[in-house]
Amino acid sequence: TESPGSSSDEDSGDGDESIKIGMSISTLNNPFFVSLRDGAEAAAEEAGYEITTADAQDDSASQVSDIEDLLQQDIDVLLVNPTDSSAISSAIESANSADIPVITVDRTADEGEVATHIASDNVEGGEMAGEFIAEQLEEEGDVVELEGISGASATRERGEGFHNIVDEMDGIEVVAQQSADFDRSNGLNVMENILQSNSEIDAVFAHNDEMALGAIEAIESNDLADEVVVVGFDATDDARDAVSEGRMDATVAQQPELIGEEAITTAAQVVDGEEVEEFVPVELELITE
Amino acid sequence: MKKKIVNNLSQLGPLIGLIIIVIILGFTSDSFFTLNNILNLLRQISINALIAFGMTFVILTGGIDLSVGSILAFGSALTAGMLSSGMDPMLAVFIGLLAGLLMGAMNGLIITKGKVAPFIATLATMTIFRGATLVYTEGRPITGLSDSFSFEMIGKGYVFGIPFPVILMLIAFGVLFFILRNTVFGRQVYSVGGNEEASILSGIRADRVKIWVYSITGMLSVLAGIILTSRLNSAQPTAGTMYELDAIAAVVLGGTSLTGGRGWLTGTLIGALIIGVLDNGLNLLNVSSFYQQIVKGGVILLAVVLDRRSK
Amino acid sequence: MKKKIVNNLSQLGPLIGLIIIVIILGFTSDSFFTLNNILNLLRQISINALIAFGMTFVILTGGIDLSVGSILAFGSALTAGMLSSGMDPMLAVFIGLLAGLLMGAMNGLIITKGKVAPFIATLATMTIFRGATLVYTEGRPITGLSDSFSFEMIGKGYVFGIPFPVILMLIAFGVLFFILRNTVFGRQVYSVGGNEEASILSGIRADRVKIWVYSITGMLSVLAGIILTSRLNSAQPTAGTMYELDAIAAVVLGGTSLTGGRGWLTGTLIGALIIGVLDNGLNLLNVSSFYQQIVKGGVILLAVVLDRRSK
Amino acid sequence: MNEQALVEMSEIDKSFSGNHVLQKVNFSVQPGEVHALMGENGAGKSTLVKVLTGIHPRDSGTITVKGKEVDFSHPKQAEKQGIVVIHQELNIIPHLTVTENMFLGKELSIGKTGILRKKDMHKQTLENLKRLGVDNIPPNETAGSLSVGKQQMIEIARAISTNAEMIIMDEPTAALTDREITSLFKVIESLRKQGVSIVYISHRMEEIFQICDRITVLRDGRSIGTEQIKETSFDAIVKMMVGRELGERFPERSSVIGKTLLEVKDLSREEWFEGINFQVKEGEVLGVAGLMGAGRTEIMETIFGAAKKSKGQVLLDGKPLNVTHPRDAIRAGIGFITEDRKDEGLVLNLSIRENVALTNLKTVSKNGWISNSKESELVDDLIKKLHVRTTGREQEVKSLSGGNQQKVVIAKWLGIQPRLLILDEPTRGVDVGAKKEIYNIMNQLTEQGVAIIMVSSELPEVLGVSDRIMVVHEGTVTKILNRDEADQEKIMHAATGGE
Ligand SMILES: Nc1ncnc2c1ncn2[C@@H]1O[C@H](COP(=O)(O)OP(=O)(O)OP(=O)(O)O)[C@@H](O)[C@H]1O
Ligand SMILES: Nc1ncnc2c1ncn2[C@@H]1O[C@H](COP(=O)(O)OP(=O)(O)OP(=O)(O)O)[C@@H](O)[C@H]1O
Ligand SMILES: O[C@@H]1[C@@H](O)[C@H](O)OC[C@H]1O
Ligand SMILES: [Mg+2]
Ligand SMILES: [Mg+2]
Repeated sequence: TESPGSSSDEDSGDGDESIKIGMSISTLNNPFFVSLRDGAEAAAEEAGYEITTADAQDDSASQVSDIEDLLQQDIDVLLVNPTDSSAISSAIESANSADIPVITVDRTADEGEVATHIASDNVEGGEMAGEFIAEQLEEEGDVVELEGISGASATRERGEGFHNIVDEMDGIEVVAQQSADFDRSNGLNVMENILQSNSEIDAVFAHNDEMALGAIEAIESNDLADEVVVVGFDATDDARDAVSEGRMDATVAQQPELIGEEAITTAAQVVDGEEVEEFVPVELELITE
Repeated sequence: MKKKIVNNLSQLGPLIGLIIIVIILGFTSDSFFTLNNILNLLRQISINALIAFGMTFVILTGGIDLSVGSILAFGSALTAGMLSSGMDPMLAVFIGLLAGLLMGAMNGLIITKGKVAPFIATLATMTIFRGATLVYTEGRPITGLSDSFSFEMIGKGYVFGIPFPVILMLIAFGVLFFILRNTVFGRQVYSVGGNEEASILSGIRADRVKIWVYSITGMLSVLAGIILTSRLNSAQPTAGTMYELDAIAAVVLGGTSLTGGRGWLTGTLIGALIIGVLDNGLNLLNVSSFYQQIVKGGVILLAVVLDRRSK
Repeated sequence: MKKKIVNNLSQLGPLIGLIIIVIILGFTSDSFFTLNNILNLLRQISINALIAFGMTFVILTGGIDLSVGSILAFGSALTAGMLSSGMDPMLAVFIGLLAGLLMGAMNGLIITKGKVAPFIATLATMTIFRGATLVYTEGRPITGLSDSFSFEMIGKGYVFGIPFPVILMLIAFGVLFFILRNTVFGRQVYSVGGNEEASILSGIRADRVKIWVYSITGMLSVLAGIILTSRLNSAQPTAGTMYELDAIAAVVLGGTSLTGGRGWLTGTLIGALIIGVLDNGLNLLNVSSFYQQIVKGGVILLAVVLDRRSK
Repeated sequence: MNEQALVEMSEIDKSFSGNHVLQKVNFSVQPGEVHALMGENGAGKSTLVKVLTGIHPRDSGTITVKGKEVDFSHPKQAEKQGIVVIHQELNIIPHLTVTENMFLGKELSIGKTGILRKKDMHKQTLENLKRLGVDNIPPNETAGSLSVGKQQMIEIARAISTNAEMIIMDEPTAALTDREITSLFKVIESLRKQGVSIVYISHRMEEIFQICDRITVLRDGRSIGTEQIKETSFDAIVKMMVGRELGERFPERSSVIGKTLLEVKDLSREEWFEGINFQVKEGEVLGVAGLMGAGRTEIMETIFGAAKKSKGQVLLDGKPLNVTHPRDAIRAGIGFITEDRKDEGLVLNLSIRENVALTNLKTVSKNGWISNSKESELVDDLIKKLHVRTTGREQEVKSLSGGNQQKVVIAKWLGIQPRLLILDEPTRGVDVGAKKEIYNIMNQLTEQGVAIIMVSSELPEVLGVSDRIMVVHEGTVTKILNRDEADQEKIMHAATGGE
């Protein structure tokens, strides 16, 4: 079948290279992706590109629909931030068959042809957190892991990276491993409960900053702030503040704005037919002060 | 005769709502009225529509099923698990559907034999089936499904240019429509919802009717899940979260009464179309996702209020 | 007199369920029966309990409110926004509560004047209020709240060693308990839920009663949201997601009938305790989160079934 | 009786959570007889029927059908043995059509496929209705949109269509028009000729003498005796039922009629009634007669503010009365006892106390707080005054018998000390004893100067208690008669549209 989006030279009347970008975001109910989107939209505006954003609200099926809807709109390039790497393949394939180049952002796609991938690696981030904690505890102590939404890819990958490190160390024991759904108030409640039965906690790794910030509230109200190392993930504004105030020990920064900006720059290159790297890494950074 | 026409007219409320939305979208978005977009849209709604068809039966009996999303997830995971271990695709699909039927039957049994209100019973099983899915999948998506042509067909195929999920939806619609209107079972569904006590006194085994109704819904949810799995080429442990709300919204938008006994399947199809068209249109119009929620809620409210008024 | 005791005995179902769970947890976890954990637990349930108290009123009138979580989020964000712009904390809290009242009143108006079923009306406003919250917060948490002692007190303070949220919960319980049992309004709530038509024909303005009931629930939801905001030192745009389900579960676990007209507030407190104790206990026992969902759903089901049986 | 009984129930015992409802009840029905089952409200008539057909399991006793012992656990089993019931509560599914209701639970299908034979069912519905002498019920009509009487006729037609050997009718005529009653009686007569037995439960004494062969009386859950109708009398039956003499059926009226209290001028409501004019005086009983469905209830609802008028005026004490909600009418001193006590009169799962207090919340509270002592005092007072048979004010009204429920409704309205009391079918389904008590209460009220409007479809009652009688036909007043000029014929003539 002939797809209406199959020709990318429709806007090419003006030499100004105004391109039309479609962007599918996994969820905007999370500040991290809001920043990512903001970075991308700001960059697009600056360059004078048109950008259409869709929010899948963390549902793989909606995301496939979103992408189908985007493909109806004569876009030149598609940016996809998958809700899940495995679930996105067919949407990528539809873009491929419509001859629209695809760039994945933050999370990869398992299948389908992708021009490039722009991200920082969640597994690596988990490892960084694990290493930081191991270092702080001198490879000895009781650690709590606050997991994200059960079954979500960020939960899986960050947990995997974290365990890659701490499971290797005999001195470190993960004494509690509980889900707090990436949510701050759940982080607070779950941490409070954990503290009831494990008063000798040495460190907490939370799969995101929201949970870490909740956990910090629990730790502080139990007067344990000096004893427990807390590491979050994402480096949201709140978390950066907490780190600089010394309430949080570290957070793994993925620099979402930068990912967004990078995505737009790369997208323009792809549309222009320039060669791009297969993977554009956006450095992870461990924020500790 | 006259009465009948009037009756059917009063059921036109939702359809008029749909037409208005479609016209507005047609004027505001160039891409809306392309064949491609329409097929795309129909494929998108097929998942919600299949679940909502089952939900129509449930609501007609005066019940509700909040567990459809979790049943979808478990059925998908199970089917995907069997596929990835190399089972024959059709057998895997069959077993998956059967599992859906059984989960639905479990709902029905808890409600009828355990005498638990449907809302609370399916709220509990929603959690239980989700937990079971997570345990089964260990929280990971199941990938590496079979490359079997037939399984790929379910979600991605076309027949005479029509997406296969749309065909499945239409077949299900036809069969269920016939069941509801022309069979003893359909009649019993209406009467149990209309007056359970009277139905029992007339010799209708209301419990059985209910158990069947939840079973059918369970099976349709898994069917929707299998389409999803085939489209996504993987089964997600979190699949189907909050799907119950869209399904219920489709049923009610279609004019079926939440108190049971009154409603029709065509309305549900229209309801699912309204929701699908809204989602699609708001995307096409590039409405910011925050505002999308406001608009979607507002339109649903408006459609329901207008429908009530026209009666 | 005798009748009264028997009546109360039959209401003991949920309490017995709670006691059994508590005993099991006491045996399996050392930390469960510490004063600290008990206060901690009470503080944790205060949020759900406050919402569930309002939900009890709503359900007693035969309604349901799915929008409580979104109202909580909007009210919290609004209050936090005013606080961070330097407004007097008590004024900000007051305006926040008022906003909750108004959002609830809006639900009530849609249901009574718009004649929309409560389920669908609040399903729509759930989406609308959530969208409004996201628009207002631009999808980001609001931080940098005032350092005012009084605002910090709300969520984090203690009075005579008892966490302040617990005190708020107990005060709300006391007030609402008396309203329900000893006032004209309370009587009207029961009768509207028991038989709306008969109530109207007895001179009760059923619409007003309902509008009030949703308004109270809106206000209590925001109160819960303010406690949460104070505890977290920030307002989250996604706060309160799915809270409606826990609140409804607490009400139903407590023995209040979803069809309206029958129930009691003490039961709801017990219901909230059951859910809270379960969450707390499963954390203490470090049960894997996959299995937690199965256990939680199973226990809720069991409690409800046992309660039905004992009647 | 030498002939073998069709149904024989002996020594039946049944209690509901401690409440001993049936005690060693004996009841037997011969083939082809019409057997009346009578007794006060709550005597256990409906329960006996439900025990027979397996809806309620019995505690002890035996049941035989044609000499064989049976133990039904579901009404369907009773039906297979030829026993069908028309229950006291309507068992119509409102949103289904007449045909669909007629074939509920026994739909015709193509073989065993479960596919409906709609045309056949439609045809048979027409035949069933015709057999009952009913030709004004369209089979495709939604049952809920028909009058209660027509709905009842559907149920009767359904029962007859099963070719049963015994049909139990639990108060079948409570909602029927006279014409419908006449056709029902014709059918009963022809069924009897075909050898079908009928068990007939009713509180209308006239009917019993008109159609029944024998009568069994229950009192407080015990069988008091079985008599040949020909060998007994009205008074004898009443005595069996109540356990004592009742005296005159309608008490002597002795109130003094005062000045005009309520005046209705040209009151109309579109599609329901048109140009209604009448007055009621203090101390007067205005009876309102008419065929069922004439629009009487609607007129009263409109005066009371439960429905909206489209034209006209209501004056109280000569001053315009503007009501937009029943609340306004109540404040003006008007009480309204609705015809349907279960749906409109009572909150069934609340106690007597809470139900009675409902209309009196203002009196028993101060600043919104209910005073428990005031409330209990008021309620206890009314319970005593109306002789409500109850274990106490905390009893759920749901568990009261019909007659006692009706008294609770009356108590609700006496509490407000009304100046005008509207009673819509106040004695429907109420036993003879309770009826008399209700008439007595009406009398006491009028003696205190209260004005009463009583809507009733029972002509003897209208004639027996009214000072004046207003006749309504299809939404208009066709005649207003004084008590001494009124008789059954004149009323019927006006009620059917004659001038
Ligand atoms: N399901 C039930 N549970 C508890 N009590 C019941 C139930 N059904 C009936 N009763 C009680 O049994 C007694 C007999 O009721 P029943 O309905 O048989 O009376 P009835 O003779 O048919 O009266 P009526 O003339 O008012 O119809 C009443 O006291 C009633 O309250
Ligand atoms: N729910 C309903 N839907 C449609 N029509 C109805 C409904 N209830 C009553 N009617 C019709 O409205 C008309 C007036 O009914 P209404 O009850 O006011 O009459 P009524 O004179 O009070 O009779 P009754 O003696 O039965 O109380 C009748 O034709 C009746 O069939
Ligand atoms: O980094 C993101 C994290 O912050 C969020 O909570 O879940 C998804 C992740 O990709
Ligand atoms: Mg009876
Ligand atoms: Mg009437």
